[in-house]
Amino acid sequence: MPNASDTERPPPSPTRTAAPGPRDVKGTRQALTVARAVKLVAFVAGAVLILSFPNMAPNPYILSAGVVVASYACTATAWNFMGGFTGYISLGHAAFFGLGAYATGLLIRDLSWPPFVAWLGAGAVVVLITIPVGIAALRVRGASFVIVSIAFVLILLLVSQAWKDFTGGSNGLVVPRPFPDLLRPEHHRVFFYLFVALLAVMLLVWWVIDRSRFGAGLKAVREDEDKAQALGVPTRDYKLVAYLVSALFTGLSGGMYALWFGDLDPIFQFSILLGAYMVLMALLGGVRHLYGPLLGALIVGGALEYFKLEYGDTQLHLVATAVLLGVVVLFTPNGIIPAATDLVKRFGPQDSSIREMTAAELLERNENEARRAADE
Amino acid sequence: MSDPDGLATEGLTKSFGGVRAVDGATVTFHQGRINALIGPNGSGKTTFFNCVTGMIRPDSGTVTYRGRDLTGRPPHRIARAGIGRSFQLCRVFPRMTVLENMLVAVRRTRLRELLVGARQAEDIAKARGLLVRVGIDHLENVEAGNLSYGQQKLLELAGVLMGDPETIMLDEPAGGVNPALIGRIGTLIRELNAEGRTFLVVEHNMDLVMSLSHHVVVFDRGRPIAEGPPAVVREDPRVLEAYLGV
Amino acid sequence: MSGSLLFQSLVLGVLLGGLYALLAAGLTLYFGVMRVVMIAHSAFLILAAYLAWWFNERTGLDPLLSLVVTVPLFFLVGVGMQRLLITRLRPATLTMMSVLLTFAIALFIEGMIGFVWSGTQRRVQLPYSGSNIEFFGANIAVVKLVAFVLAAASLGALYVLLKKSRFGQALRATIQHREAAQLVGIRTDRVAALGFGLGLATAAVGGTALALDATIYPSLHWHWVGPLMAIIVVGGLGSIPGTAIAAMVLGIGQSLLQVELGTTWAQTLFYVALFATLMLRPQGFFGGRLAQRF
Amino acid sequence: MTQWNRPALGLAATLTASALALSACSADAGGGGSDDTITIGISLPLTGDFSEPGKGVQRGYEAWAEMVNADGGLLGRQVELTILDDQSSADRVVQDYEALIAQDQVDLVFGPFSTRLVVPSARVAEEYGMLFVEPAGAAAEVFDQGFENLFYAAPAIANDHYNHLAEQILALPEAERPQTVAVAAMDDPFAQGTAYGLRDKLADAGLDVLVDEVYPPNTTDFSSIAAKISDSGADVVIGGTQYQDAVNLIVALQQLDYQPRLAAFSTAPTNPEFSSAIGEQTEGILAPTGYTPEAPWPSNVEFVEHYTETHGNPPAEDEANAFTTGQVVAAAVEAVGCAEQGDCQQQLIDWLRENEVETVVGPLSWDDAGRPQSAHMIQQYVEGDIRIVLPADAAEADFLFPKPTW
Repeated sequence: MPNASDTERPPPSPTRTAAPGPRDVKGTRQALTVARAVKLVAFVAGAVLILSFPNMAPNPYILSAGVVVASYACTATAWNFMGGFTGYISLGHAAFFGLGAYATGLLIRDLSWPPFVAWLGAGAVVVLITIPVGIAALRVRGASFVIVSIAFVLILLLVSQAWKDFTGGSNGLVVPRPFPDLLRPEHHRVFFYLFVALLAVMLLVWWVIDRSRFGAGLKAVREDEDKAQALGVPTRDYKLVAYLVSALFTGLSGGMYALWFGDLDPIFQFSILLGAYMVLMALLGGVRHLYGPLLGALIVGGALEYFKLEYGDTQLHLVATAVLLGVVVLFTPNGIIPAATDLVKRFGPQDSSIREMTAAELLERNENEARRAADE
Repeated sequence: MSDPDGLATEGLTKSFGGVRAVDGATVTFHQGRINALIGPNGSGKTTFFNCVTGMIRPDSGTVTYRGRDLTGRPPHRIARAGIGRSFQLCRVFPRMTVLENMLVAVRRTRLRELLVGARQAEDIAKARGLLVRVGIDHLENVEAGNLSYGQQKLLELAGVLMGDPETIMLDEPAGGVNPALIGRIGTLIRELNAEGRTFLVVEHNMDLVMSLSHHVVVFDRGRPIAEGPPAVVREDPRVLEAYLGV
Repeated sequence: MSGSLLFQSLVLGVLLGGLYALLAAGLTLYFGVMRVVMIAHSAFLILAAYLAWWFNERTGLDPLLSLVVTVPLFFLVGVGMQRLLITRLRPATLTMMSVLLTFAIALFIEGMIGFVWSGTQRRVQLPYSGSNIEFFGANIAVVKLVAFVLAAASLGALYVLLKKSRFGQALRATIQHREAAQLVGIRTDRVAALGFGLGLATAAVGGTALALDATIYPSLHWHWVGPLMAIIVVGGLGSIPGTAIAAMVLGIGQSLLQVELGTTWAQTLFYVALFATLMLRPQGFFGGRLAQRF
Repeated sequence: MTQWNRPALGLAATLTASALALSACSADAGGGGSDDTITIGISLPLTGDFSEPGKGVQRGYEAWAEMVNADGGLLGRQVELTILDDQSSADRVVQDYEALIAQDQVDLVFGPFSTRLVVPSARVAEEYGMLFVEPAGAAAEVFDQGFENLFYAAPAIANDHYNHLAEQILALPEAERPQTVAVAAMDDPFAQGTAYGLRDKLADAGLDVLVDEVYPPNTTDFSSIAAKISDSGADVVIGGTQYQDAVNLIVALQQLDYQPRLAAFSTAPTNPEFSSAIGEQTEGILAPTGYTPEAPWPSNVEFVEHYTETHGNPPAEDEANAFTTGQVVAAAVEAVGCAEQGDCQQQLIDWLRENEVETVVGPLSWDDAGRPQSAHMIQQYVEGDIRIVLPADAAEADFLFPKPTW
C-alpha cells in the first residue's frame, strides 16, 4: 500500500523541483522504481511477519500479548483519524473503546444478537452517541476540547458504575464467547487475525482519506482552522465526520476486545490511561503518517507487555509511560518517523532532496524566520 | 447610494467586554470597484472585517451581500457565497506544499467528489495557472512555511482566487512586504478588478490606497465617519482629526 | 428529603465548595498567565495530601504543620516547571502540547506515589477525626471545618494579593492581555512563572486540607481533575471570581444531589454542567471569553 | 523519495525486533516446572482497592508454603510460590493467570482475592483445565457460572455469613428488638452478598429498611451516605464493606454523632489495623467470620503457633482462608499423587468432589458447584478485643446489645 504522506508527489510529474535547471529525468525515475521496490518489499515483509506471528509465538501467553498489542495498534490508528488529520488531541478516546465494548456485550446479553452482528451494531451505537457529543465538543478548540474529551471518559465511567441494572456496575459485564468451542490458544489466534483484519481496513480507509480532497480539508484544519474556513472548507462538518470515523473505529476495536476478553470492568474500559496510551503511540510513531500509530503501538505496546512479563505490573509502568510521553512532547512532537527521516537525510549522501532550495530562498527563509521570531 | 448587488452592512455592532469595537456600522461597498477601508489603529477595521467574513458573530446588525442576509453565517458559507478573504498577518498552511495549499480551496460538496484523490488534473491545472499569475509557480512543491513572507502573501492571494470569489477582502495586503512586491500586488489587484472582481481592502499604506482605490471608507471608533473618492476623503476635516487627534 | 438532612447537605456542600474554589482558582491562574490547562494540578494536590499524611505518620505532629514545607516547595516547583518545561514548547502548539505535557506530569506523580507509598489507601488518623460541632442542628466535622477555613483563608489571601499588590496588578494585566502588559513594561515571563508557582501553592494548601479528612490513593486525582476542569469551563476560563462562584454552586449542587441520587450519579452533575455550558455559552457563565479559542 | 519507505522499513524492523524479544524472553522462562519443586501460581491485589485483604491472603499463602516445606514438601518436593500483583484489576488478573499457566508453566494455581477477580480468573484456569481452589470468591454469583474446576475454601458462601446474627436478632423479645435498618454496601458481589443476606432476613421478619445505599469500590467520601443513615436514625446499620470503606463510613458516622443500637460490618473489623484506624471506638461492632484462631482443629493449632511466631500476632480470616486453600489443594495432591498440568488436574478436581478435607476452619466438603457446606460465626468487639459471640456453643464472650456509643 503506498503511503500517501504529506510529501507525496504525483507520479506523472516527478521532475518538478525547486532547483532551477534541468534534472536527470531517467535517474529520478530509476530512483523512484527502486524506492517503490524497497517499499513493496518492506510492506510485504511487514505483512508476512505480522501474519506469521501466531505461528512464531512460543506459547499462548505470548500470543495473547500479541492480541493486546494488535488491539493497541487498532486503537492508536483509530485515534489518529481525529488526532492526526485535524490535530485535535483527544485524551478521552477510551470512552469510545469502552462504549463499543459495553454496547457489544449488552446487545448480546439483552437482545441476544449474534456476536458479530452485535459488534457491528455496537459500531452504530457508538456513532449515534458520538454525534451529539462531537457537536458539543467541537464547538470549542484546543484545551477546552481536551477537557471535554477527558470529561467524556469520566462521565461514562461514572455512568457505567452507577447504572448497575444495565451495565452490571462495578462487577462488570461478562460477554459470552463468540466461539465457545475453541480452546484458549485457538481463541487467541482467531482474534489476532480479526484484529489485524480490522487494522487493515482502518489503514485502507486512512489511506483513502489521506489522499482525498476531504483529507486535504482536514489537514488544512490541522494547519490553520480559521484559514481553512475562510477558504470555504466547512470545518465543523469535516471535523465531525473525522471524529465520527475515529470514534467508530475505536468503538469497533473496543467491541472486538470485548468479544475476545470477555470480562468488562468499568475502571479498565473507561480508563484515562488507555486514552493516554493511544495518544502516546500515535505521537511517538508520527501522527502524519499512515503507519505512525502502528509503529508506536508496536514499540509502546511491545514494551509494556515485555516489562509486565519480566517485572510484573508495577507503578513504574506509569512513570515510564509518563516520561516517554513527556520526552515525545518536548523533543519529537512530530514522531520518530519524521525524526528518523530527517536523520537519514542529514547523514545519508544519496538523497538529493526535492526540497532543495536555492541559496537565495534559504536566505530569504532565514530572514523571514528571524523576522517572525522578532514579532513574537 | 445603496447598491442591491453589493456588500453592505447595517448597524453592525460588536463589543468585547464592554468595549464597542464596532459600533453600529452601516456601510455599503461598491460592486465592481476597489473599495478601501482605512482608519487609525484600534478603529475597529479588523473586527468589522471579521464580522463580515463570519469569523466573529456580531452582537447586532446585519450583513447582506447581493440581497442575501449573511449575518452570523459561518465563514465557509460566506466564502461559498462568493466572498474570499486574506488575513492581516498572512496565513498559509505552513507544512503543506504550495500546490497543496492551493488544492485546499477546491470546493466540492458531493461525497464522491470529496473522496477522490485531492490531485485531480483539472484542479492542478487551475492552481498552476493561478500560481503562474502571481508569479510563484516555480515553488509549487516547496512547503509553504519555507516561503518568504512576500511569497506567502502571493500564495494567500492565489489561494483565495482558487475559489473564484466575486468579492475579495484583503486585510493589509501591503503590510510587511517590500516596495517592489507592493507594486506587484497593486497591479494584480487592478488586473483582477478589471476582470470584474470587487475588492475591499483594509490598508495602512496611504500611497497604495490613494492610487488604487475607487472608493474609500474611513473608520473611527467602530463606525464610518467619512466616505467617498480618495481625493475627497483626503481633504475631509473629520478624517484629519481622526488620524491626528489620537 | 427531610429539612434537617437538606440543611446538613447544604453545610457539607459549602464545605466542599470552598475546597473546590481554592483548587479551581489555581487552575485558572495557570490558564490565565500561560494559556495552559494544567492537568497535573490535582496530581500535585494528591501529592501534597500524601506528604501531609507521611509527615503525620513520621513525626506524629499535626499534618497541618507540613504546610510550612509544602507551600514554599510547591511554589518553587511551579516556578521551575514553567521556566524549564512549559516555555520549551512551541508557542504555536502550546495549548495542546501543554495539556499533554502536564498530563504526563500527572501520570508521573501518580506512578511515583504508587512506587514510594504503594497503592494502598491511606488516611491520616487524628485524635479529632470523629469529633464534630453542632451548628443549627447540623453536625459539622471538625476536620472538615478546619479544611474549609484553610481553603477560605487562602482564597482570601490570594484575592487580596491579586487586588492590592503590584504583583497582583501585573498578574491581572498579564491575564487580560499579555501583549499589552508587555508594552507597558511588565515582564510577563516572570509574572507567568510566579503565577504558576502561586497556582501550585494552592494545590499544596488544598492537598493538606484534603488529607485531614479523606482517604487518599495514587489515582485519586482523576476524581478531582474532572470536576475542577468542569468548574473552570463553567466559570469561564481565566476568570477567578467566576471560578469561585461556579465552584460553590456545583459543590453545593453535588452535595444536595448525593442525597437523592447517590455519590456516583451526583458527580455527573459536573459533566452535565460542562456540556450544557459548551452548548449554551461556550465562553462560560461567569465572565471570561477565552474558552472558545483555546 | 526515501521518505516514502522509511515507515514501512521501520515497521518491519520493529516487528522483527519485538518478535525476537518476545521469543527470547520466553526462552528463559518455561523452566518453572522443574522436577524438584512444585511451582504454584497466584495473582493477588497487592495494590489498589483490595490491597489490605490481598496482603492478608499473601501472608496466609506464604505461611502455608513455609510450613509445608519445613515438613518435607508436597510429594517430597519443595513448594515454590509465584505471586503476581493484579492491582485489583480484572484485566490484569486474567493476564496474570494466563502468564502463570501458559508462560511460566506452573504446576498448580491458587485463587486470587475478591469475587470480582475470582470469576474471570476461574475461567482462564478452567480453559486450561486447571484445578481452581480460591480463598475469597464467596458471593452467590460465583457458583452460578457453571464452573467445574472451582472450590471455595471457607465454611460458607457470602449470603449465609450472618445467619447466626439474624437468628439472634429475631429471637430478641419484641420490645427490645430493633425496628429499622440502614444498609450501605460496596458494589462488589462479596460485600453485597454478606450485607444483603442479613438485610433480607431482617426485612422478611418485618423490620423496615430505611436506607439502602450502594457505592463503587473507589469511593472515599462517605459524608453524604453517612448523612442519610444518620438522618434516618435506623436502629441497625449494616455495612457491606471490605476494609477502607468501612473505616471511612464509620468515621463519617461518628462525625455526625449517629449512634445505632447494632452495627455490623463485613471483613474490616477482623483486620488488625481496624481499631486504631477508627480511633479505638470499636466496642460492640459486629462482623462475621469463618475463622477463629482459638478453633480446636489440630492443623489450626499448628498454624496459629507458626503464624504468631513469625508475625507476632495470630492470623486473621484472610490469612486463614489462604492457608485453607493450601490445605485443600495439598490434600488432593497427596491423595492423587501428582501435581502438574494436564490430566492430573482433572484427577485432583474429581477427588475433591468426592472427599472431605480437614482444615484450619474445620472439615470442608463441596457441592457440585463448589459451594462449601458449613456456617460462619459472628464476632464482636468486647472490651477492646474481637471475640466470637455467636453461635452460643462456640462463643468466647457474651453478645453485647445494644451497642455502646462510639
